[in-house]
Parts: sequence; structure tokens; C-alpha cells
Amino acid sequence: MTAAGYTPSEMMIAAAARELAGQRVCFVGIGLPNVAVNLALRTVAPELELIYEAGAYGAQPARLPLSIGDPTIVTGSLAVMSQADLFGLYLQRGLVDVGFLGAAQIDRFGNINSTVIGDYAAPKVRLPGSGGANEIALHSRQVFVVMRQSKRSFVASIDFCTSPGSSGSGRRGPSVVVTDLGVYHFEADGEMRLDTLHPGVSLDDVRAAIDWEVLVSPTLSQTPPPSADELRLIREVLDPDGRYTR
Amino acid sequence: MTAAGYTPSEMMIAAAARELAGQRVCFVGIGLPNVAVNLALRTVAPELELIYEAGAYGAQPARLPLSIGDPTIVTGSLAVMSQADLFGLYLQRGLVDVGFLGAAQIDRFGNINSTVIGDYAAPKVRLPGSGGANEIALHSRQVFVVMRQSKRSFVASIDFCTSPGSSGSGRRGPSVVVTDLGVYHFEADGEMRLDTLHPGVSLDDVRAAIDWEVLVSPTLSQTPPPSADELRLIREVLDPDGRYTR
Amino acid sequence: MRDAVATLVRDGDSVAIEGFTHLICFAAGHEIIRQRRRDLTLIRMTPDVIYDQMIGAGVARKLVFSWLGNPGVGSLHAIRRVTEGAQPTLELEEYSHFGMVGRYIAGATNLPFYPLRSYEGTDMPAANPRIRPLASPYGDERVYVVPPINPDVTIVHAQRADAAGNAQVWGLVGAQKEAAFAAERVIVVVEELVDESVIRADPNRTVIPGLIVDAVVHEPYGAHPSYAQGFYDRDNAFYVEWDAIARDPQRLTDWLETWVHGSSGRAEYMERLGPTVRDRIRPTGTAVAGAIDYGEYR
Amino acid sequence: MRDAVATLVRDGDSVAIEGFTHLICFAAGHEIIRQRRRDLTLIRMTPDVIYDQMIGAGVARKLVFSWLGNPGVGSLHAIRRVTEGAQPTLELEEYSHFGMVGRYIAGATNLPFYPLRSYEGTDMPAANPRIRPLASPYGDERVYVVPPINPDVTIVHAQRADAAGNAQVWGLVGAQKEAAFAAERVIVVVEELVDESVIRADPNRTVIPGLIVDAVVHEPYGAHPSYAQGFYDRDNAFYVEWDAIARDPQRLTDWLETWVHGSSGRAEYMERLGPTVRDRIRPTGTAVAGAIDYGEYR
Repeated sequence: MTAAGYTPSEMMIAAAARELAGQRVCFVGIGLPNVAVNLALRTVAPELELIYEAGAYGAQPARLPLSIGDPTIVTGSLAVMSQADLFGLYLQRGLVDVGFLGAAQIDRFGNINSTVIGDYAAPKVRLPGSGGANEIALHSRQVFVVMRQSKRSFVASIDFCTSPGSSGSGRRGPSVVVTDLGVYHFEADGEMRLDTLHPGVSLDDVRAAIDWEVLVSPTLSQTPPPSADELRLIREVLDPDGRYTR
Repeated sequence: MTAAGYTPSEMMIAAAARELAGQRVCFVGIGLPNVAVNLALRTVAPELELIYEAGAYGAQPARLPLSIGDPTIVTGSLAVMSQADLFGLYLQRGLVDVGFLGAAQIDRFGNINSTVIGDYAAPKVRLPGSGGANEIALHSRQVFVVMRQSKRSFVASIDFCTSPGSSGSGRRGPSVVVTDLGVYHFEADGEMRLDTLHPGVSLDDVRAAIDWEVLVSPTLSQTPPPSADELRLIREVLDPDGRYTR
Repeated sequence: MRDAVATLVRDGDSVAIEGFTHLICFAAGHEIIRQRRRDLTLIRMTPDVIYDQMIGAGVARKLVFSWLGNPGVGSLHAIRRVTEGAQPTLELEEYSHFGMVGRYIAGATNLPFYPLRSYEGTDMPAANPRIRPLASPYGDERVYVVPPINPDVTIVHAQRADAAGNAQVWGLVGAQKEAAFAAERVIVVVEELVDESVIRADPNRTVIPGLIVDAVVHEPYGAHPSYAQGFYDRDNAFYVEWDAIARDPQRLTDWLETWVHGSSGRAEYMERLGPTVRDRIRPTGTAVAGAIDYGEYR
Repeated sequence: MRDAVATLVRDGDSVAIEGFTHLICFAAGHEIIRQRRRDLTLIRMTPDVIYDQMIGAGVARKLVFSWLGNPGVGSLHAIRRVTEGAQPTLELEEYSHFGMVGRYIAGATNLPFYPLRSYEGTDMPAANPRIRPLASPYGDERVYVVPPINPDVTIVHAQRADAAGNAQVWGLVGAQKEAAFAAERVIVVVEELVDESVIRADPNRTVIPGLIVDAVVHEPYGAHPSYAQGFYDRDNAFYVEWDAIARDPQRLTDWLETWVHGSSGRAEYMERLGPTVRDRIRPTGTAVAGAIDYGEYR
């Protein structure tokens, strides 16, 4: 908890949840995105339909799921599907409006690395790899990225492209990046643009945590802090143990 | 019923059932093949495993199924599968040892027509078409053909090739053809060869019902007539109403 | 049903009423006839009696299919009349069963083609130029491919669904899932409209998620004369009777007048069929699946 | 389990223990370690802790996978040790999730390739030359394709099966069906060995037919520390604990000595874990699926 009365993670979750206003079908994994999506369901997007990447639709978890395949997302869900159906019939078919991604590295065009740090054949760090991230990036109508930012993660050039951004290819790439410092969207030409700074964060803080000359919105403003209602839902309902948000 | 004490259909069924000795997995539709396969199960091939083309494995029908999708093949079966799985995982995967086909026309190399009589674009008779016959012919280890024969069905040149025979292509084609007149197998070069004549049938009868110069086995013999046990099973257990066998 | 068809099925649409021998939604087909839709492209693996009726009624200009017969009985005579002879008036586009399944899969998963090991050595690709050969980029194998099909409307019958269209099916499942996901619009017709809690109690049985469903219609006996596993049997006598009706264009027209145009909908149709038919298609008993436990995880 | 692994898993084999977070057969993985198999190619979408244990034990020379992490916890440290730095000793072959699924589907349906709309615009095809572009024969679209995978052995865990291996699963079904049909040999491990009549009472639940199964092993709790829907919960505490064990090669070796080599099998392993663990993974209650009726048709 900071002096502000909430953590950077709580700010990230509240900001990510607000971006879901007006969206319908969301593809969601466990962790921060799961909390953000469930917050949106209870605030700005009550009609949101959730597809868990482990293969369940319409889940009503009785507890906060601990891992992607927690049995609580199955019991009481509307449908369970195989991985073949999940990726083929739902994701590749284009039924998903919003997919969430994390990233070890991201560049100014939203290209994402979650595979290796260093050389692919002899890596410095072997990361988990794509999983479904490649397909989530290519097939969701919009991709939301939620990650902490630093000069090591917001880099001029990523070591490996796991999920494509928008650069020069006509592809969409991510549409929103929410970090612990601010919220970014993308220009028509695909470049990431800082739109709001979280309360207490300066532009210099951002520049110190980004490895390229950041494009700043001419109407740069402050992210509204988490409301009392948002904080209550996060703390009392969605993550009472503070697993993802402390 | 003929003077012989059994019908030509009963002879066909008994002869087809005997050919199943030693086989394991059989892909079966409704009608004559269903009766033949169930006769084999009770006589020469007790270990036979049945896959019904409507999508059921290990069926134990409580009555003789009336159509390919009779609900009695589902209740009490071991597994139900989609058409995608049936054709992909079972048939194309190569799990099926024997598939049965009927035919409107067959040629001396086992090429089969079940699509049209006459020109495809303006047919004299529009037949049902392939259904699964194309895949059954291509993917079963052995194909059994059961059909009545005449100069109009055993033809020198078929009007349309729905299911491939063995001619000149290295493909297998059918391995057995059982008709109301006799039993045929195939030479190494793929030509159909008459091996046995049913009791009471002469070689002239066959020649009058076949539109090419038939190849006759040098050891041509008589098909053993249906045994008392075979007839009892057909008449009392498998087709008590005589739907397929009278 | 009237509203669903009025809103979601338009003249000129491509329409798939799927269900492999099981759960064929005759009620929807009749409503399409009743509302006198025209120029439809009808899609089905096995056109069955329902498409013989619809084509006999003149709703279609084209048929996409893989097996054209009256199962266990013989021919579909109304369709034969418009496809035989020198001047067929119904356009046909023909595949094998797996070819049709592959088209649905490609449509349902947004693939530009689906590969199959069918067709080699036959006349089917020559008869349908949409069936094309494709070399594997691994080694020297060649397969055939079929293009995606995306019906404007897919109509499926299910044993039960909730109000949002989350539909559960048991017994033969055919290609309904693939046909529904491939479609632009989906109508689900059910024997029982159930509370969402019934669906949630057994999510592995859900074949079609409400997510893709545009209308849910509660229409008991909507699959007669085909069947609904556990609810009623196939009315084989009607399939046999249809053979004689469809052979005679006048009898066919009279049948449509009486049983389709002359009937307000499925309830009246079943009322007129009366207790004799309902008795003959009643299952002889029950065969209840054993309970399983999903477990509560709090 | 001892006999099944002794007979069906050989040095140098490719082995897939599938199960997406659910029903991961740790018991089979441990038996493979116990019998000191070598030079295996291990195949799994999510290698998970079981493959970290197996690779830490030295059974494998290669890993085919799509997501290499300890779900909800972090890294798989034993695998990282042999894949990072200048001289990795474990060969990796890497796909996305759908790429792995596509490989299983191609293997399971005997296709020479499976098409996907994945990979465009990324470095994944450059890193794995088995991922290849392919032009659609319809129009100018391009997709990527992956080759079939046919494991020598696939091992799946299920809630129940009969003696012939007809296996029923509920809850998440992952890619077990495809992985099993793709394999040359299949081992099914179950929580409950049931009479054939239990399977026949609900044929729509059967995911794997006995037809393709070579051995059935009755091994309650065989999926711990993963879970079996309705039987026990995921043992998350162990997944967290494994992070610390696997970081330290000596601790990992000690763990394997104690819990794998020092244990005769799953029964002894569960006995040693004791009531504390069994209590913590017990579901908090039941959630029984409603009955359905298949109908009797005589």
C-alpha cells in the first residue's frame, strides 16, 4: 500500500477494467487480467461474457482461481470445451472481442516478446513462450496488455517476437497497454502513445522506465484513481488475500 | 424362400459374414451389412468391434436398427462421436479393418458408382451419391461389397467413379464382393475373380449377369449353403421380420 | 418459431438445418415453407425428407449435400424430379460426408480450406471444381481440400437449452456444433427450455454456447418424424409413407397444404397427428445416465 | 502402472502425458523416472511440474511444447537449467498452443499437415522450421501449417474407465482425445475402474474408446498435485513448494530419491503425504450433474 491509499497493482487493475466498457466477449487467463475482468463485470461492463483459456465459458468461480486450470472455473460454468475448440471455434473464428496479454518485453509498436531474453538458440533467460499468446494477439478484435514497465521491459528492440504488433504490416496489434505508471493507446500508424499518467507519476518517471523516445498525447491527463467502490470490490470480493494486488 | 430352403439374401448375408473371420474393427451401416456383421459376431468373429457410421462405437442394439440413425444404436453403446471425429479419428486415422459398401454399378477392378446413371450434369437417374462411401473405400483396410448382380450393375464401364477400385493405381480397392450369385475376390493385378458359386447357380447364370468376360478361379467351387445355425440366427434373432432377408 | 424464421431467414439465404439422422428440425423447415421463402441455398449432409419437402415446396434454388436419400427407405423423389433429365432446375453442389464436415470445420474455425485424404482416384473433384488438390509442404504427399462454408443461418434442434441458447445434446451429435459455429446466425430449437442452472450443473454436455445463438425456440416434437434421443423415437412409418407422397407431385402439394400451410405450427401439427403417432414414437422405457460429480471448490 | 510403463514405454520413445492443467498423470511420470527411462522425447502443451521432475531426473533428450511455466507460480527451474546459457543440453521444439493442438489433430486424423492462422508476423516460424507457410488454393490467402505428431506413447488420466479402456472425462478436456488418437500406444490411468455398464449408461461422456487403448491402470490420486474434477483439488501448495525445490539441484535430487525412487508407487506416495494433504485437496462439497435419459428403444 502506498501513501495514496492503494497499490500500483490496484491502479493497474482499475484502469484495465475501465477499458473494458462496451466490450462483450473477453478471453481471460488467471492473475491480474482475471481480477480486472471480474471488476469490469461488476462496474463498467456487466454484460461481459468470459472465456477462460483453459476451456470454460460462462464460468462463475466460487473462489478466486489460483491457476489457469482451477476446478472452480468449471463447476457451474455454462460450457466446457477442448483446446481444439477453444482455439479453433472461439478464438480463430473471431468470437473474442478482447484478449489479455502480459509481456516480458514490448516495443513502441506493440510487438511482444514472451519467449527468450537473449539469443533464441542460447538464451540468457528462457521464458515460458507463446502458450496461447500468439493466437490471442492475432485473433482477438482488441488486445489489452497489462504489465509493469521498466527500461528492460519497454525496449527499443525486442529479442524475439512472440505476438505481433501493428508495425508496418496492417495488423492491429495491441490497442491498450496498462502499466503501473500509466495508460497507453496507439496512433493510427501503430505507435504507442501515453494518454494518462497514474496519480503521483511524472512524465520523467515514465521516461526513466522506457527505452525509446515516448510519444506523449497532446491531451495527456491523469488516470482517475481507483474509486472507493473499485477498491472495495478488489479487496473484499475479488482478491481478499491480496494475491495479485498487494 | 426358394426351393433350397433359404433366400438369395440369406445366402448373401451368410457368405458375407463368413468373410469377416479374423477381422477386428468393422465400420457398418444399416441394412444387409448390419445383419451380416451381427451374424459374424455370433459365429465366426466374436471379437468384432462395431463402429456405426452414424457415430456410435460398441453399440448393443436392443432391436434391429431401422435406419442408419436409429436411437437404439446409441442407448447402451460404449461411445458416441461427432461426424468430424468419426471420419477423422476413426476412418481417416486407419482404425477400421473392414468397411462395407453397396453399389449401383461396379466394374471389373472394383471401381464403384453410387452417384448417377447417365451424364453427371443431366442424369438419367440421380442416385444418393457418396455419403461416406468415398472415405470408406479409401480408408478401410479392406472393403467388402454386398450387392445384387445383373448386367446393369456389373458393367464394363461405370458412369461415375464414387469410390475407387484397384485399377492401375496401387490403391487397394474392394477385397471381397458378395452377390446373390456368388463370391468374388481380386487378383494381384486388381481384377475381380469369381471364386465360388452359390448353390443352384451356374456359371452361365453369372455370365448372363455380368457385362464383361468374367475371370473365373481355376479352383471355382460352391459356396457352402447357409447352415441351420446361420439361418436360425438370421430368422429368429437378427431379422425376425424378414425386412432385409426375404 | 414464426418470429425466429421471419427475422432470421431471408429470401436468397444459405440455410443449414443440420442433425445427422437425429434431431432434424422439421418444425423449422415447415415454418420456412409456410413463410414462402424463395431462392434459398439449402445445406445439409443428408437432405432427408425435410429438404425433399422444402424443395418440393419450391423454397430452394440450390442444394449443397453429401448423401441424397430417404434413409432406410429409398429415394427423395421431389429432389429427383428437379435434378434428373436434360434440364435439371435445382443446382447441386456435391461432396462426400467428410468433405461436408470439412467445409463446416473450415467455416467454423475461419480457415481458408480444410485438408482431407478423400477423393483420390474418383470423379468427384471433376464433378465439383471446389474440391482441389494441394501438395503437402512436408514430403511429396498430396491431399484434397474443400473450401469453408458459412451458412447465413444454421438451425439446430437440441434436447434442451436455457433462454440464452446454451444448448445441450446427447445421443448422435452429427455436425451440429461445426455447422452452428460456421453460421452468421444461429437458431436453436429445443424440446425443453430449462433454467440456466440445469445447464450449469453439467457444462460438459453443452454443445452450442449461447454466445453464438440468435434465437431460442421452444418447440416440443419439433424434430418429428426424425427423433430426439430420450424424448421420442424416429417415426419410421412416416419416412416410408413419404416415399409414396413424394412420388406424386399432386399428393405432395396436398400434403404441404394440409400439414404445413394448413397448420399454424408444430403444436397444431402434433395435435392433428394425434395419440396414435405419439404412442408409436414413445420410447419403450427409460435409460437414465448415472450421476457424476463436478465437485464444489470454494 | 509398473507393468504398463515397463511394457509400453521404451528408451528413446516419444511420450506425451497430456492433460491441460487438469488430470496430469504424475503417477505415470514418476514411474517412468523410477524405471530410469532415457533419451525420451517428451511432448506436452504445458510441460508443468511433471516434466520439470522428469527432465530434472534425466529421462529426456528433447522437449516439444507450447508453454513452459509453473502455472500460477513462475518458472520450471530444472528445465531452465538445461535450456539456458551458451550450451543448452535439452533440445527444444516450440509451438504456440494452437500449433501443438494442430500437430495432435494432424497426427490423430492422419493428415500430412494442419493449417492455422497463427504465427503471421512473428519470429516463431524462423525459430522452428517445421512451421511453414502455405498458400490457400482459393484466393490469395496464406496460412501456416504444422506437421503431424504421433507419439510412440500417449498417457492420459481420466476419472473413470472400464477394463477395456473406454474412458470418460468431465471438467477440462484439453487435448487428451487428440493426443491419444495420434499415438501408437495409449495408456489410460483412472481414478475409478468401473464396470462396462457404467460407461454404457452414458456413451456421450466417453472421450477415449477402448479400441485405441493398450493398458488401463487403476491409480487413485494418480494426478496429484494436479487435480481430478470432482475427486480432488489442485494441490497449489505443492506447486509453490516445487519452485524452491527445483531451484536447487541437490534438493531436486533428494526430492526424487524420497518421493519417487524411495516410493514403490502411488499408493505409498499418497500414504506418505498423509491425511493433511488429502484433506487440503478434498473438494469442499459435491456438485452433481442432473440426470438425463437416453431412452430405451426396443
